[in-house]
Amino acid sequence: MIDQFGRAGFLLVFAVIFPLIPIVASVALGLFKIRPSKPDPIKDSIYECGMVPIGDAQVRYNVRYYVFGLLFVVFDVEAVFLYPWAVAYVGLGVYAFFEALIFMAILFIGYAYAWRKGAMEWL
Amino acid sequence: MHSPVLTLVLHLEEVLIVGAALFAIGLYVALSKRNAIGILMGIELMLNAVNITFLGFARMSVSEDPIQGHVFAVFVITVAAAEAAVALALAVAIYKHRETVNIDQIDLLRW
Amino acid sequence: MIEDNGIVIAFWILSATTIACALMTAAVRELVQAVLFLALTFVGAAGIYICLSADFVAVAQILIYAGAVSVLMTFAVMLTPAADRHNSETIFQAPALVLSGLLLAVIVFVVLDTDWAISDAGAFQTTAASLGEAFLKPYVVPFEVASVLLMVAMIGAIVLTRELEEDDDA
Amino acid sequence: MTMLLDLITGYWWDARDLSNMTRPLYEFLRDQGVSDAGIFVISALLGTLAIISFVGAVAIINIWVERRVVGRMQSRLGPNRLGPFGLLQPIADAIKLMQKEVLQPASAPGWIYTVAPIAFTVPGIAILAVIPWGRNMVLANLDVGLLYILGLSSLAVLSVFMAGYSSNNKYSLFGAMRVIAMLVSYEIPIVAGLLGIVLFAGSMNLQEIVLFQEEHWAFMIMLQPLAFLIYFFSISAELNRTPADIAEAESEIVGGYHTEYSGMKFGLFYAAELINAVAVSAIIATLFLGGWWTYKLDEFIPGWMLLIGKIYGVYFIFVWTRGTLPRFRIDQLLAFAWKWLTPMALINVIVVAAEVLLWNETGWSDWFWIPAIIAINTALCVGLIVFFVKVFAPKFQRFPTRPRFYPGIDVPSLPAVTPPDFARKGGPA
Repeated sequence: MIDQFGRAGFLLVFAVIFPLIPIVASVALGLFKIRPSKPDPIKDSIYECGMVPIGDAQVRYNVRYYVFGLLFVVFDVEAVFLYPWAVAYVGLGVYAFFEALIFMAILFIGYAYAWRKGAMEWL
Repeated sequence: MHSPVLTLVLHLEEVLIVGAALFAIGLYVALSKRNAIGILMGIELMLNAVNITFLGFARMSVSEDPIQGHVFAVFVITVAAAEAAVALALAVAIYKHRETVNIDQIDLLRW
Repeated sequence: MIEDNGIVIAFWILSATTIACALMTAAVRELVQAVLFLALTFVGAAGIYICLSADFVAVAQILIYAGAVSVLMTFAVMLTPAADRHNSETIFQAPALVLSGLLLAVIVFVVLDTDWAISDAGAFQTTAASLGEAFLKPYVVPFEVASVLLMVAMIGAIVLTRELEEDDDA
Repeated sequence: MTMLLDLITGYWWDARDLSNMTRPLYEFLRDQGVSDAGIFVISALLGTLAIISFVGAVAIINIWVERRVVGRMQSRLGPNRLGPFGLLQPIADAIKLMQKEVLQPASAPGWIYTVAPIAFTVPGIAILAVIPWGRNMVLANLDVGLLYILGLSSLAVLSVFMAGYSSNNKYSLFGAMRVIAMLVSYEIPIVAGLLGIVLFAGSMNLQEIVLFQEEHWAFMIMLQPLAFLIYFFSISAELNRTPADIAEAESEIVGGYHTEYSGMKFGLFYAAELINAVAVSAIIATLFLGGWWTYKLDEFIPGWMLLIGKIYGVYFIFVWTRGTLPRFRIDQLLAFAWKWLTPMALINVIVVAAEVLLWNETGWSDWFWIPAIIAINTALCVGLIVFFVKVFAPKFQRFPTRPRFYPGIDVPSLPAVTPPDFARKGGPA
């Protein structure tokens, strides 16, 4: 089992190298002066439709982003429980079916509450 | 099978020491940081360190049912996720009421 | 103990990266960068789990910690204003350093001093199916309680954030 | 025909399975005294290089495919100057991007800005490790393959955030936050929808899922049409493609989270989108369309060629939706994910669990249960879609319920706009 992960790890290393190649090539072109490099403050400022940027970009964000992240975490954890259940499902019989049904029903209460409270609304 | 030039061995002790190092870093972060979210990061680090030791024991120590370590690790992950969700919501709520997430300024319960 | 050159090398590389990233989490001043290093720490810890032949826990770690909890943390960080996004220490930095150093020393001493019962049972071939059976047979109560916990966490966090939304901008 | 098959089966020139070609190599190396570890490294490197070269070819060819196909769909020509049919256009693009001046916003935190496009590219490539290309052709035959895919693809969220945050641009950060909200919302229907497949196959191993389809002589898309629709729509949102490309809504947030990127770093975002699209097409082809197995056809045509054909078939549908569909608003997209796709995915799981339970408990033959399940699930899928269109769809209003542009000022709902009747007035001026 671990040797299979080792092969995946090899691909992971190459997956990091693959996007590094064009970046390194781009930097090398800069070193050999093939690429132009004439920085000035206007070029290095940020792009806001041609206007001079007003204020700081690091503004505060709305709580509703957090609520979406929260629902996401809870359902993700639920999935982590349900995947082993699904793998072991065949052969465990009716019992396993109802266990998962109870599991999902309890979670559904939270889901219904979130819906009711408008946590899934945008704006 | 050819005899390899050198054989590296990983002992349980080494896994536990790696876990302990991660736990110590997490403890330091949790105890010393000013920001509530920073403290939460330390707690998450400690939980990860604990998981490493659980899985190390599950892999290498004598046990009737080694899957127990994995079950416990999954529950630790679950509890950590739920805890992160609520604790971050608390941090956000505290910020709203007190205009700060620095815990050394949140001293409502101090007499 | 594990006698496989590849696994041992991978374990030490991953341990070094994980601990380095954890140290960066502690050292970096900007909170967002700390979250990113924390996510890297989670990925490295997942690699360590794989070395300990816990494939399911490793992918669960990546899915939940690196994919979800760190995103939640970035959201929480972005909810606080830019002035509060620093990661500095309180006056308890030196005691905390001493305390965690002492704890590390004690644990290392205990670990090295104890005579652990090492089994040579070998690695798990696959853990997902046996985890599923464990959830449904001996651990069925924790399995259901976990869903109650998730429900309570969801409701509690929504209650906490819900009242804030009324007077919100942006 | 059988004589022909006898002539190739098991020999190294049996291209139906490229592992036939590598096996003699490994045996030769073993005879030369290379250790098992060395052979493991060599085999892993060979497989890795094969996948990386596939990815490289895809990244170059698909720029042309995408622009050309979308061009034809929109009655344009697309790139047609460089080389025959404009085939050299991607190479020219790459050279141009590489020698462009690097413009990095002065205030951006440097390392995050540089790491973001790299981190965005990695998951799409790493996902391909678990795709089975043939009966013995899979780089990493993971037992948790499906969760490996889901976990890695959820890492893309963070790199989007890194790009938006480090650009130090309001539009970039807005775009990034919107995209993250959408990505996390669509992650749930994906995770829950794919549970049905795991229930059927009894494994998260992608090779096992393909073998299940072979054993039961049915593509998973027949057994799980609803899961396919959920997955297809959700993943096209995850890929930031129209109808859900709010990341690059030029009219709203300039260029989204990669507004501030130029040169090769922008090129990496572009290439990563194409690579992700192909990786996702590969997942769909494997999970729902049988992978390398195609009703005995894989005995005559190499399975990996069939898989690539299926990948490009699915990819064509992605390009098609991009070329034809308009963009949704973010509140519509999020409401669709949470209020429709998520409950549907959970209902799908329960229905599938009941079916699998009955299938195993009754002990009736597969010849009864496979058609029955296909019929039930197709009826469920069609019924739910009709139900959605008839009953539920009007709830996703044309205008947001509470458009609060500024706190304190309660803006009333916008009135419904009736389009001007061009036919009566003889067309617009």
